Amino acid sequence: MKNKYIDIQLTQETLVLSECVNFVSSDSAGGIVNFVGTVRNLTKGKTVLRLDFEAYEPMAVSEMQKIAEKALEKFDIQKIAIHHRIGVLSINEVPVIISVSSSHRNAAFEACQFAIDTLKETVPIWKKEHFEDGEIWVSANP
Amino acid sequence: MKNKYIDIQLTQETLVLSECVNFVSSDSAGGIVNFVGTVRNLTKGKTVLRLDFEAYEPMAVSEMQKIAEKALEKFDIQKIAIHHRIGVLSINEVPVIISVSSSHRNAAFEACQFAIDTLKETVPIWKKEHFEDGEIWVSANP
Amino acid sequence: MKIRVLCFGITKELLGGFEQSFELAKGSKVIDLKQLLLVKNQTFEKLASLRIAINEEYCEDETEIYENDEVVLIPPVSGG
Amino acid sequence: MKIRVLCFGITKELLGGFEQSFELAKGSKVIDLKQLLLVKNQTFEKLASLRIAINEEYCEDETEIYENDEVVLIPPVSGG
Repeated sequence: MKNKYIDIQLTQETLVLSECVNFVSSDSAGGIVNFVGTVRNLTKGKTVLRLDFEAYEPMAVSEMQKIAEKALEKFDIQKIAIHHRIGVLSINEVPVIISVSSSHRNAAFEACQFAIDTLKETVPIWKKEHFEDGEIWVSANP
Repeated sequence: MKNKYIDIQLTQETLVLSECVNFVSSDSAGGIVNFVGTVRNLTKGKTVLRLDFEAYEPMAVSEMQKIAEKALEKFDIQKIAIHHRIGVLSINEVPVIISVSSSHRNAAFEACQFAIDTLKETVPIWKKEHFEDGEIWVSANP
Repeated sequence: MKIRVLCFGITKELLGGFEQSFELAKGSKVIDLKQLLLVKNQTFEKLASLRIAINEEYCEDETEIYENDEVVLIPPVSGG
Repeated sequence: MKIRVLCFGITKELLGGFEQSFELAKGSKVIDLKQLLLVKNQTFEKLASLRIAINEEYCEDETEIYENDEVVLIPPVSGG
């Protein structure tokens, strides 16, 4: 989903930070804040070999779209890009990138943090961690 | 100035976001927050043609280093890169990039915002805006 | 009525497959589906949370389910 | 004593050049230098701020200046 102010992508491809930055940058922006998620190599001391990300795709896209619209409504920002990857990822690969531009930087910081916090609560995407001795759906059990 | 946790650069060359991100990223980081400054095309409604950035170079580097050290002390972050450009910049070019990695994202957001806020107060770098009808040292007069 | 339920994440494993078909009384609500799930597999009780989406929107326990709805089980999400 | 003063940003224009040499009494402090600057050009009063760095560190008004110090005028910074 893409309009002049919002770029949402849910993809199997490697995410590209410069694509997000280029989308949000503009002559009248004073700053861009980016959040780049990375895949940690340890969970509770156990080595993570790789991860699977699974999504309920149409709803994941529409929930990301809602987050972007809410961010534009709530904060004085110019543009926002939210790209999320699905499929198999290795350690240090990037599952998510969020970029936000604004004329005054505080709004971009706030909106970027709001977007990643909300994404982690509402977007139907699930991460399965694979260890040497098994696998686990992250956060499923209390 | 560069050690395992801090990368400070003051340069005439184009800043490269992926360099900052690569420096701070690590297998144990859960997220990276980047601030990318951009040159706005308008100041109080007047078109900015280009900007000059001038620095008191040795002190600018040591003040950036202090900010990085303070950020590592104050927030639970892993690595920080602060790159600042000097010389002549056109609209939409990037004068500053700050990247911060951490295992938990809130620390990276806070540290990145702290770093850019402090940089704008303490680092001896001056920006001159050039308009069609003149030029001005930014912030010099109240 | 028969309703079709899609299962993501851990719920797919708890029910043994992505797509399920359940028999519910006409007029059933989300809360009734949740109770049926517990009958199918008690481990549902141990999930940190379970939300239900109908036609791509999160629903309340009191939302009524209709025959052709796309009903989806949303265990705790972990994107990002 | 003679002290060498480096001028950045707008201060270079207020004093007509990057490198200045001023005569100050031995034992002079940063505040004395600031007063001398006002004599040289009243516009210094109109700056939003003026900090002095000695040997690459910000100084207080009461810091004493020595003959071989690198003294630098820091008008309001605008990096970033």
